[in-house]
Amino acid sequence: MSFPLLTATAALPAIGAIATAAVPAARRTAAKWLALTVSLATLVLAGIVFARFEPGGERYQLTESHAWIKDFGVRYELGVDGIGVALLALTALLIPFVILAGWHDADPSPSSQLRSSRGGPNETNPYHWRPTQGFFALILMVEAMVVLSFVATDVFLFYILFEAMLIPMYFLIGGFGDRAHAGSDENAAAQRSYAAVKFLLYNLAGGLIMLAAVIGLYVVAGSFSLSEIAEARADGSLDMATSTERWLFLGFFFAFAVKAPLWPLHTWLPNAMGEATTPVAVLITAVVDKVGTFAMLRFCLQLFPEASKWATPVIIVLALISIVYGALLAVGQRDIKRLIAYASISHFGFIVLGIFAMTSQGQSGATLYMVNHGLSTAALMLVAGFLITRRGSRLIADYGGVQKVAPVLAGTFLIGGLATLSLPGLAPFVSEFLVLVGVFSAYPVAGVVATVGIVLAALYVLVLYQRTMTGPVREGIGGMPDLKVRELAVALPLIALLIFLGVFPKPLTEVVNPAVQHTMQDVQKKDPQPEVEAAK
Amino acid sequence: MENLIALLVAAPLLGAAVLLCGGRRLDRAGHWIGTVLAAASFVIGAVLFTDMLGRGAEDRALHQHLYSWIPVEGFQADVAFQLDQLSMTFVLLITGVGTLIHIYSIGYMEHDERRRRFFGYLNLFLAAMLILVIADNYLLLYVGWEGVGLASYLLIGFWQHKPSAATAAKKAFLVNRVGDMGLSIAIMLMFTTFGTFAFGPVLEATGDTSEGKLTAIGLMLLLAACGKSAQVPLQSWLGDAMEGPTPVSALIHAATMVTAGVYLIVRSGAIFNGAPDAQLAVVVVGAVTLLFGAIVGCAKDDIKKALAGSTMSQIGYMILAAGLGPIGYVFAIMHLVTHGFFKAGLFLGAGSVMHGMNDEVDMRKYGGLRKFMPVTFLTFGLGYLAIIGFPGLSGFFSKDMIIEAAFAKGGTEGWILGSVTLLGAAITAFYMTRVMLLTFFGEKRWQPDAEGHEPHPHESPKSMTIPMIVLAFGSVFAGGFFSIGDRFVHWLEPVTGHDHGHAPVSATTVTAATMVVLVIGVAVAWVMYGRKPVPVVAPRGSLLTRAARRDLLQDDFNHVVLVRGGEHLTRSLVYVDHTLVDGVVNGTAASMGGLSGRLRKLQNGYARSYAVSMFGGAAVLIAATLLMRAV
Amino acid sequence: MSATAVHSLWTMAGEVTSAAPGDRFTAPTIEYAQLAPVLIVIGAAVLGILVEAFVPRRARYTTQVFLTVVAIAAAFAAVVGLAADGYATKNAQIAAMGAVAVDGPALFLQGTILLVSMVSVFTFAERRLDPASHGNRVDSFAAQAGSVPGSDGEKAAVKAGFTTTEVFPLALFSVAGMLVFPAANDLLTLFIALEVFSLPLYLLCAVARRKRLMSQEAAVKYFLLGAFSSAFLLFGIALLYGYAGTVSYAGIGDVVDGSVQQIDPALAGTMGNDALLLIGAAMILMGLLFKVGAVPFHMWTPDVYQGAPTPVTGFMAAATKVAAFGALLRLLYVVLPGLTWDLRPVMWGVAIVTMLGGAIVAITQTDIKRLLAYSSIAHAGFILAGVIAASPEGISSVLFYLAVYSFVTVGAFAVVTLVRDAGGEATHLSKWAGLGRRSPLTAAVFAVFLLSFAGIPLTSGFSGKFAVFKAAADGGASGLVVVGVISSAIAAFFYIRVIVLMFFSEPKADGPTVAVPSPLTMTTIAVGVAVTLVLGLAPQYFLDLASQAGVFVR
Amino acid sequence: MNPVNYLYLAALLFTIGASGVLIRRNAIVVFMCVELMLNACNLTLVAFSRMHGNLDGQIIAFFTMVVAAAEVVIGLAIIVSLFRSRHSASVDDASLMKL
Repeated sequence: MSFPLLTATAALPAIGAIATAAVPAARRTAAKWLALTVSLATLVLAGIVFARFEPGGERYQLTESHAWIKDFGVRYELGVDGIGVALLALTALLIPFVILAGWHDADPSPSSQLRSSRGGPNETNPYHWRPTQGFFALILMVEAMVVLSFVATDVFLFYILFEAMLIPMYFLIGGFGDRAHAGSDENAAAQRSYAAVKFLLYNLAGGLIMLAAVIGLYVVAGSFSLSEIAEARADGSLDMATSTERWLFLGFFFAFAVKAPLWPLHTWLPNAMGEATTPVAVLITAVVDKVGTFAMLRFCLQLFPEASKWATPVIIVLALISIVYGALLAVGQRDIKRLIAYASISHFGFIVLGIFAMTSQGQSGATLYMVNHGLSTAALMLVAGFLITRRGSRLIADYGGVQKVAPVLAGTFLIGGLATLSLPGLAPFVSEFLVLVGVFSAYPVAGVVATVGIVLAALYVLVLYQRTMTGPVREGIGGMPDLKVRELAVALPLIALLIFLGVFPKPLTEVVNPAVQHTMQDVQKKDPQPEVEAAK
Repeated sequence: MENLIALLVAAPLLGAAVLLCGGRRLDRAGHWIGTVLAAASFVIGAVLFTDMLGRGAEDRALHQHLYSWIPVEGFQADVAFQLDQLSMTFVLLITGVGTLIHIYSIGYMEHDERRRRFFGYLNLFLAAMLILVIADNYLLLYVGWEGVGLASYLLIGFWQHKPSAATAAKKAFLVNRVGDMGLSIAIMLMFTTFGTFAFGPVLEATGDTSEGKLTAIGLMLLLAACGKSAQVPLQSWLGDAMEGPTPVSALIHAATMVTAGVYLIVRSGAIFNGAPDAQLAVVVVGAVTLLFGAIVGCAKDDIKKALAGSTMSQIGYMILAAGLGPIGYVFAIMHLVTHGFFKAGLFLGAGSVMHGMNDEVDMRKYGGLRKFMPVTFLTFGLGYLAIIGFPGLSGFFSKDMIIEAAFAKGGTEGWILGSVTLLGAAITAFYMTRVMLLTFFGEKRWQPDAEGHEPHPHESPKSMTIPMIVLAFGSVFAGGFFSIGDRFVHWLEPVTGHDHGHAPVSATTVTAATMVVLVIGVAVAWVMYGRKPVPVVAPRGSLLTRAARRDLLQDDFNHVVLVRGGEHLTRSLVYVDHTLVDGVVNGTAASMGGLSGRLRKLQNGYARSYAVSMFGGAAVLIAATLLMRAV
Repeated sequence: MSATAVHSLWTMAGEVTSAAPGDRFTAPTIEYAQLAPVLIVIGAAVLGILVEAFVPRRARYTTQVFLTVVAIAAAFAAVVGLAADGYATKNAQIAAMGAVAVDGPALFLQGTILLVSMVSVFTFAERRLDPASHGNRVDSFAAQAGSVPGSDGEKAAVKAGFTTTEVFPLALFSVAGMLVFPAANDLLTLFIALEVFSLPLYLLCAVARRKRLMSQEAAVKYFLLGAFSSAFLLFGIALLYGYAGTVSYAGIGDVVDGSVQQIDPALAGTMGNDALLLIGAAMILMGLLFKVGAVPFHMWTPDVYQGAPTPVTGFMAAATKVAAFGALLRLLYVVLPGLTWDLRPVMWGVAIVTMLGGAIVAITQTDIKRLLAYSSIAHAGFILAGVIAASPEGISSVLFYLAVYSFVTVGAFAVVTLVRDAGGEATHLSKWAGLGRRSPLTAAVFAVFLLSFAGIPLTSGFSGKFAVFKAAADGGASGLVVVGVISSAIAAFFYIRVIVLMFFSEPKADGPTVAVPSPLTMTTIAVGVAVTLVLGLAPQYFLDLASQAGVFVR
Repeated sequence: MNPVNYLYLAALLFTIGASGVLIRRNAIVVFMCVELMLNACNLTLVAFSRMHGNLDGQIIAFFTMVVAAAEVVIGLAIIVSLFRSRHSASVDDASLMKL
């Protein structure tokens, strides 16, 4: 029994979260630094995992397995495959930036300090309201759960995390709203808790339907362990009735489609991302939502290959709708963050499309897409956040001519935007093109439709840039300070990564490819042969 | 030797990186760094060229494989360069003209505090353009393709504080994106057809697949070309692109980038050869654009817009030639190169004029400038003669060849194309003469501007005139140099192949015809603008003129159909998303609440009603149990 | 006392013999050891009465609390001892001439009931929450239940520092009844046990210190409806007796599944008459469903939960459900297994309407206690799903769920007692706004309980729900699982609403204060949280316990 | 005489009692109706006991009386206190808590 590396990677932030939450109210800054250090340490551990992972080796590596709840046939089983390790790395990588970007987002606003200093209740109880500690503790808690869910190879364990991570996210969204809101404080609070509740209920509903499917799976398969079920399927000892498999598949897929989010289950995302502070918005779209698409790849395809193939046409259509619809709505938005949210919906459409194209390129592309979208959205959203905190408004109309006063900010914003419209040379291009090729080779029409997304992406990104950054300097913009060191420390590394992975994606592809081949075997699909070879 | 190829790109790329990341401390040295690195790239190109000449015609192509870019199961995308005669031609053109324009910009942008960034963008453009032309596969070409798009976006919108500039930049990028869509679909088609998208394998395997596939690929490539080369129906962006600084217009929107489409088609010759229908489409596009651009060029009073129209039309020639297949490829490229010289020269001239006229662009406010700016007048004049195809100058040779090739296409098609090209030549002569007359001849027509500054026309500094002179040389001699003994043909033949076709009319006849239409064009122009003084305010003009001023209403069409339609679509979708998609969910929640509210009423607080419900429950329970047994 | 004994006596008396009856008389045997838990509690209760009679007022409170806690602890020890002697598994048996079963489910449930009562009694004994009046610490019970609210008598009683220490013996009696209820092995015992634990509860509802009118109203409603339902139960018993000629579970069971062949022709009219059986069974079911608060027999729940003194509510909500479900299980599995297929559809119906009804009506509640009442109804529905599973797995899952649910409930109501304003407990939801800002810890604890109710993973609520649904699905009741899932989604909505209220909305200026309780209540809450988390993260041990205990003796 | 008739009578009484509970307002009367129902039960039990020829039913009847007595004690206690604080024994007046 070697050192439980994966457990450690998940446990560290969890412990860190508790520690952060325990920091006394007065020592706010200490809590921030603690959280940052923990996240960095986690990054190191993740790095070790990435290094220890052998692309050519077993499907699941660094496995751990302990009995947990015998009666439910549940084991604490961990193991990481190429896809998992990539997303694990992404998560561990993004969290420090999220923390850094949110450095001041949870400082108690003057009003709330006033409140806590006011007499009455607070004298009677020894515990003070500690938003800052809570904020960073929750972020770390989310990280812990997400990391664990990426390496869980037991369906039940995964489900538990899938559901449990909603709670900290919920508090992050509802508890720490964006200061830059339209309207009064009460109004903002109302919108915020509406968004939080919407987020929670959507995902909870999805999760509960998945719960039914999970139970059903157990009734059918008698086990929750991916490997066991896979074996049982292989040696034919487990053959689900077609209808059963389809129902179970739908149960799982629904939950993941809500999380992803796929049209028409997407409406929670714009609210959540709009109302949450930008770091949290990044956390939602760049990290947590990835669990949904990841789970489609890992669970839907692995557990229910036949049903997956059966559902493919519908899902492809939904994905295409998401792509075009999301992009069009992004064009129509007046609120920077909502715009980015809809853009993300469009991108998730691409990811789902790639997954269900069921070709090597499609799935590799989808996996890379998850990573790259994480990076690009983080870059764009966080810089947008810096912009918004400066002006105190999310409305595009309130901006204009920023590049004149804050060229660096504008520049980073533009690069983030170009990444979002997947400009060649930046990481997202690689994944987007892979997805397109993968889809096209299986479903040419779908491939063509999807390419429309490219044009629309250019539209909403450039419109956003033009309206906010170019033109004459609007009032309220003049004298806007350029990016500070902390903010540069967030933006530049992300941009560097985007460029590096755009020029040299090999480190990712080589870990992802084998995993994708496994999935292809699970669904018993072969890549379509090129016509010329086929002819020969 | 092949290891040098990467350096071609590396030099300007380095420049871009340094200048854009360098920050203010580089402001003073920035333009020099940029220029030097551009020049360095040119030198490398020259070295490679001499080395290439040293080798036999067949083994001149060099190949450099850097690394495997996107290794995915069944999908190989490499970062690899290929330098054959075709690429080499472009490398020299790009780096050469590029360097000149760098030098020119030193003077032109002198008073712009963001000059460093300007040079950064220029270098970025050079790098992207070089990638485009020396890539050895379509995906890498695509990188360059979008790279130049980005550079063009940044440079058109360089004066971002002007909303018009920002809009023009956005428009250019978007229209290009539409073209890029075509390119990416073409690449996908290649992948599904040939399992690869490297030039070599694809172009060799064209024989193994159906004509339908090739046609599809060809049409998609054509779409891409239309986007990049401003061909109908995607030409609308080029005119607005003139919002950019003039050196940009000269380099990107005249000499190099806009010709990328021609390069793409010529490079993919094998595919088009296999797909006559696609070729026909190309030819048609070329012919239409040729006339379209020419007509627009006639109506514009903005000197740069007029030149833009001319560019469009000249590229129309090239596309048309490329569409003719092996007969035309070489001449397309040849015209491309000569056009690179004289059109760049013309733009620099125009820039120099504006420089002297407080950035006034309306030709009707020029007049009689030849006295004030002799050098500019001279170089501009030579460029003018070259473009209208004055015998002995570059344009004469290259354009003449295309017209011949068009006739040589044979059949009615040949006749039609031939006459279109001739007509184009006539119109070219007309609008260029018009530009010439309005700008340099006649009386001075400029007045003090709003602030009352009387513009003081003056010759531009050396840094600007020297490049103009050099380019003038090119526009005078390049054509002849290429044509003597079919040098250019032999140079490119190994790559593009060549076939003389059979002209229904002799070359001399064609030349003669060209001369005739040329004279007519010039004459008409002189009659209209040379004899009588030109009104400062443009007359209303004929219906055609007014249409032409509005780019033949094509923009209005775009605005009404695409922009307006799009706005309505998005707005209605936003509404749908809010009311329908979201409404369903909120509706369920609300109805749930309503139901709850109604059920609550049952809990009316009266013990007796509770007892009733219990009694009823009991009754139902009993009834149901009995019923179960009964059935 | 058992009916069968009497029966034999009668038959012998029927013979014509000249022998002296005395030596033929076989005295009933009572296994005191095995009944120890019940006997201890009843004994303590009786003692408690005496204490009320003879111990001076000042000392009563301490004495009573001490006595009660010791008694419950001892009883629990006895239960553990019995379980250790294997009464839960291998030598489970019928005690007291067939009146009481000592087997796994009985012991498990008795243990649960005792522990829950223990923590509830702590909340009964809490005297730090209300400000002291006239220098006397006061608990949540009326100074003098008899005195008219607002009357001089009441004032005098308060001034004199009276307290209703009778609640402790009452609670003990009730506990005793609850201990017997799930163990009852014949219908008579069932009925008696029911009354024994119900009657004290009626009283306990009536003795609140604050809001006495509501308290009394709750008592009246509970009492009348309770009596009404027990009348039905009794009639059902009568019918079953008429059907089988006996009231012992085993005997009835035999007749139901037809293992008794020879039927006295004289009785052919009644004996084995299915109409009697079905109607009787339905009526008894109704009696039990009333106690578990299943729709449509639930309507007393919200009013009583709201009106009763909160500690009592907690005790009632938790312990009653445990006992009643225990009895329900035994009835269905021992007496009416032959009837499963007749009752199933009905039970399905009840389970579905209970799950949905509880969840839906709860959405619009504005009083925290009523909210919890409706949530308890919804939970009754979930448990019913497990009951219907009709498999050993089903039994153990229900046992587990009951254990989980009862502790969370007691904890939740304990928290409710802490949030107070001038008028006593501030139970209106609007008062809870921004509690998370005022006292994060209290709010957090309550949030944990709510999340457990909502069945969010990593809480005991999830383990329980999963166990029950899994059993149901295994038992072929997938439909119930789906409904359950849907209603959980609905239920999530109002639990979340409370959390939103506590954490995301601004505190009101005149908001309630959170009283700092004595170690007693703290223990109650701490136990609740501990159980919630432990059973959420590592439920295996208790699942084993439940599954071992999952077999009924016949 | 056929003992089954007693059952019919019992059923009748039970129904009367139940409907009384549903109809009458006065808590005392309601309570008496409950008692009536209990008596109906007793009658049933005794009747069956007779038919089966064993005593269980009668024994239970005794127990029921005891329980009923206990119920009366508690019930009256509650109802009386309610009456004293409200000066009304109507179950409908006691409807503070609803919805």
